[in-house]
Amino acid sequence: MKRIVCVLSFCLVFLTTVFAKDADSLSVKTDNELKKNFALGMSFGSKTHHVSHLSPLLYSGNGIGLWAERINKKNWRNKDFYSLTNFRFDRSSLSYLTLTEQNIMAVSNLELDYHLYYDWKLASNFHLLCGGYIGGEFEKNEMQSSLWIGNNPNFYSIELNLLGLSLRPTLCIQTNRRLIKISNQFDLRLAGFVFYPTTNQSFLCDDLKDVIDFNSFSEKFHFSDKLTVDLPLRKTTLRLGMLVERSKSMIFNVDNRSLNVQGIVGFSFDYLTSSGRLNRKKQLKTIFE
Amino acid sequence: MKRIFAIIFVAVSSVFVSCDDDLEYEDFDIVENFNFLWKEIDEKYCFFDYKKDSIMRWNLVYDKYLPKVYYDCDNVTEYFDILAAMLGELKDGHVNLYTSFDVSRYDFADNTPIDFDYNVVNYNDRYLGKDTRIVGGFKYKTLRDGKVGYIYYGSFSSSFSSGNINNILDSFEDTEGLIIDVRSNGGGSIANVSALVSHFIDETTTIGYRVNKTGPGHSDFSSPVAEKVSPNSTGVIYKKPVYVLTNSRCFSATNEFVYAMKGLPRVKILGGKTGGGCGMPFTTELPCGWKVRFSANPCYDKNMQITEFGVDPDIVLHLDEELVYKQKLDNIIETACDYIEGKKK
Amino acid sequence: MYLIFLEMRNFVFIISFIFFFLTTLHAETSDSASVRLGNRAFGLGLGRETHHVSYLSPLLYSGTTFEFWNETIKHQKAGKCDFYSLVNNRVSMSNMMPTNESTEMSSYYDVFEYHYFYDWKHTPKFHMLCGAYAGFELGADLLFSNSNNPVYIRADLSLLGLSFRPTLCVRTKRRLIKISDQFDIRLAGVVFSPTYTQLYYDLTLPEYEKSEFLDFNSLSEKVRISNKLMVELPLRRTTLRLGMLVDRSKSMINMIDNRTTNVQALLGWSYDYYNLKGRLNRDSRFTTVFE
Amino acid sequence: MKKIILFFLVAVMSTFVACDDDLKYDMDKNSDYEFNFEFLWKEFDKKYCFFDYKKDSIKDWNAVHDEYLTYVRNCKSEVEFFDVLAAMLNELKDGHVNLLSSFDISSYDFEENYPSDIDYDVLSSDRYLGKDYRYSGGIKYKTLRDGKVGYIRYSEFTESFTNEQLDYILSTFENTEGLIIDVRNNPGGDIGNVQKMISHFIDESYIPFYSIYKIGNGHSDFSSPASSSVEPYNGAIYRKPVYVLTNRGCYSSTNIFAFSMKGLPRVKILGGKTGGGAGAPMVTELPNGWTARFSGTVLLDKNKQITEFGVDPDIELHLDKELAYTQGLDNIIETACDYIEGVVK
Repeated sequence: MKRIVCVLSFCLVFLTTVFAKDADSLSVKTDNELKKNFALGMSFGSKTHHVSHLSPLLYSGNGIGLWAERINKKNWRNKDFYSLTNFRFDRSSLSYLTLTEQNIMAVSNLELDYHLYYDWKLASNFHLLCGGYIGGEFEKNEMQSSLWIGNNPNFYSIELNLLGLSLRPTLCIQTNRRLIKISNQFDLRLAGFVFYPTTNQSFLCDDLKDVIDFNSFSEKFHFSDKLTVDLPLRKTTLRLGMLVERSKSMIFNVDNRSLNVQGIVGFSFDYLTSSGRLNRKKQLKTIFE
Repeated sequence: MKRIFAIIFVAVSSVFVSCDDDLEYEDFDIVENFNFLWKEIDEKYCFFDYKKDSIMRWNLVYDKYLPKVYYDCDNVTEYFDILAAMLGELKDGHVNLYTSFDVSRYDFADNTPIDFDYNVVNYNDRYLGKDTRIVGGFKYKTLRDGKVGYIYYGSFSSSFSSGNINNILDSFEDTEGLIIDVRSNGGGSIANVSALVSHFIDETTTIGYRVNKTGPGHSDFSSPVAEKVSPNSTGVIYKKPVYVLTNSRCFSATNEFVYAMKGLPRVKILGGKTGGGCGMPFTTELPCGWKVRFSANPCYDKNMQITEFGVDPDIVLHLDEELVYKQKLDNIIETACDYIEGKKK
Repeated sequence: MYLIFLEMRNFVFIISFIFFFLTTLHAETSDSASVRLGNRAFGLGLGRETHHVSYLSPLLYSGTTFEFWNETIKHQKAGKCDFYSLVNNRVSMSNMMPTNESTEMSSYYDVFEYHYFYDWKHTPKFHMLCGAYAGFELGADLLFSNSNNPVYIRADLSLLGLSFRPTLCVRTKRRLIKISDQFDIRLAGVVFSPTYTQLYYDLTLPEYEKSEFLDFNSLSEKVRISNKLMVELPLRRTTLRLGMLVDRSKSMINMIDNRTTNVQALLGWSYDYYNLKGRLNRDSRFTTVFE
Repeated sequence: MKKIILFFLVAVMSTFVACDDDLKYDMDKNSDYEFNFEFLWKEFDKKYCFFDYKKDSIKDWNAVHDEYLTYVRNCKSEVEFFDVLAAMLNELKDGHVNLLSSFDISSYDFEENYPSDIDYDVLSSDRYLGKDYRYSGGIKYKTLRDGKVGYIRYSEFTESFTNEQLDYILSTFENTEGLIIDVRNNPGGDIGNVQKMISHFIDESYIPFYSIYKIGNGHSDFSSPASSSVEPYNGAIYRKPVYVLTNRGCYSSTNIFAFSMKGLPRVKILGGKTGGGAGAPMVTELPNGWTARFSGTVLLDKNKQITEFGVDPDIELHLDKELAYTQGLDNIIETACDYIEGVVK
């Protein structure tokens, strides 16, 4: 299972870079507008987590993560649209008590979302992006301790959000020497599929019908709010921010709650790519030319 | 001229690609596998010097078993039995030949007294019985109404935390002495040995020396490195007398535990001579896919002696079979309790 | 014991994330002075690997290998002559078996190399890049059927290596094809390896000389060459990069015979990029997102 | 106006942050005896799966609560509290129920006042296993009664073997008239090994057991039975009579193996009643850091009956201790051999 998680995370990182590359053949009129922004960084923070399948107690601890995000501006019938792809891999080790003998719960999760926004320009420097997102999440909870001799040391859950609401107000502040962009992305899951086992079920039986559940807002509540600031320094652009993620669900009699508060640090850059024969940027020469 | 450069590089790389032919073996040629096994053991087994006079010289073993391979070996199990017999000449419990249908083994405790009856110790309420406590592979209880602490540790592969041992030793606070019974403990992980010894020493002591082979010759060894254990900083140090009970089936890691404890100020070894086995095992393969495990790194005790054939106890004592069957009593545990209670000197 | 080696595998993956991060960092830090765009390529590799580690088994293992590779090249100008810096990062997983197919050895390793070339231009179309590289290889070979010695850790810091990269640009009427053949040879470095039958357990003993496990060696003890032939073919919208990699290493360090031959076909995409960030190199010709 | 929307969203976020208080217990309650007692009682009330099935053989769980609450109230020390909780859990009479702390593990002795029906010294004597048995994948095998009877000793279902290994073992019993599978005192292990072993003795696809699990907190909220069928091994199937030797020490997976083999055309169960244990164990936790293991999923036999209390053998037979001590004979193995050789009907 560990091997699949690792290979999966590779494909996802790989996909975001593939997205990062595809040329924007749509841009016709102004050739000097950089349409894409790519950001990559780490996140550190604390997490409280509860899975009643593993333990009736509330676990807390801190975790470390890697994230990558790509924003791509498109326009269609001369209205501005933005597509955003976000990948996050997070691993945290949690515990309940400071007693010597307590158990450690290792939680690792993997997220990939695709957001599509319509840009509602309220002012020249304030863009209120509102739209929807779809995405997938894979989570593995593992209890590590010598006192755990039963059939339920692991709890896997896979989640597919078919529809989610996403708002991203962005403010651009122009100081005399630099352009600072502040944005606050708010996502709310509306409906989707969830796969995880019922309360006492060890992974023994093999028919899937009672492990997949289509549910909506009422059964699984999941929202996340990411406040980020792009601060251009001398040579690089720093992206600092804070992420709060809250999810609470009661499916198949398994009470699953988690609260994730993380600080984000990374760097972002706007870029232009040219590949292939057709959209060769004339005025810029490539390597070895 | 420039293009030549590119072509040269491609040529150079292809030359290097296929020159591993000295590693190609005929998979299931019984003579080639026999030679291969003999050479691997000759180059890597570590006790040839030490066992010079107690086992047949390795070259003579080759001459003895080669004709057997040629003449009386017409199926796989017979071939396995010949190789197993050859490895048996080394008289080492750590030497095994693994196949899909059998594992060859040398009985290091052959025709020695067993000195241990699990049913008596485990089910008789005088010793462990029903209200014994279990944690981290230890079964522990107080005997002689509270005066003697008794721990039975069945295998060194069951791991424990220092918290477990602290709790056990705390529960033996007002005992006058402790018995650690490692009889018929076949060994396990070396890390558990130093973890256990650290609760019975007052200052950092050397429990043994580690040496490893540095070449194919029978006596190519590195200079010995001391294996030191320091007292358990966070845990309980047991200050009263300790008796370690041993028998001929204490092997490998248990053997190291016994020679590490022997000679400590408050510790006495009681029972039968241990089964030995002080070589750290190493595994390698044969072209036919069988695996062979053998001792590769010898471990010396604190006065640089090899204890491959066992450690002698301070007080030699054997189990009285008659007493066991008739009254379900273990005279070794009883003697240790008498020593602790001062009834015996 | 088994758990420790699973942790080892996680460690290798975390290292590969960090290397991937560094490659992107290299790609990102293009300075505005250079007129030319940087080039980034990434893709998959599939091929066969034959592998022999006498510490784990005296037999020759062979099997398939699968890898992600990631390469960025940047142009730097100093005075009249051109310099190129290249970062290459490979994460590879392979499963191998001996000819008797009785057991399976799985190996996971990362390679991270930084090359620095001087461009010795013969003709406008042919660039003979020659320079040096330094790199780091970390990984583990796992053979779980062995009792006390189921893992061989592959850690090799190559401090100096020669690197040549002849590149030919062929211009047809509609596209510009670039053919390059990168040849690297390792000259000197430090390898982490136990001796003959020494177990990694010895590392845990405080009295043990850690330097026993490190070995500074040169070409005589460890030969490592790799030759990567690559063709960059611009299609309609994307630029495809096809190639073949031959990687050969042979070493006898601390009495352990270690040989690897790796022949792989490479398939990937490459694109030229121009990054704009920070305050100073705000290229006024361009506006950014949300501006 | 725009800025308001921005800050409005930040405000919304903070309200959701702190509403897990029903799970938060203040720290000093964690080691409070009564609080932990109520917590453990409720967890078992929600998750333990045998309340309905054991209605008449164990006390009513609410009555247990009131009885033990008084004991907990006058507990002085942590060890005393542990013993009270252990006694409460033993009321469930389930070998899969344990309370694990840093100083002890509680367990219910399902073998109490049952004969042990096995003697390890006799079993390892030359008449039975002796020295020349073969060992592969955790299975010791040998032929008895000079080749007429095949004998397999499998001591733990945690030792995994491959189909090829078992296929090879059965091929060595080609010219035997019958087979003995000795699983006495086998405490259980991996259910996968049970299915693997059964596949070598069945002729067509066979559903050995059904599993039902709880879908709610009530005592009888169960899912419909789910089955997983076992396909016959696509190699040699052993067609001669098979005798499975059992005793009270056969528990958990061995109990499942016994009731799955019982009733197969060529199979007979011989020996003592098995120990039962037909629940797949799961683990939960207490606020003071201890963990508790309990049966979470119910495993029913092929005609959907519960076998928690043990499976009766086809031929009931107990070990003759006198014969074992004086002549070193195991009358259970001897009787099975006689059945196979046709000496006894």
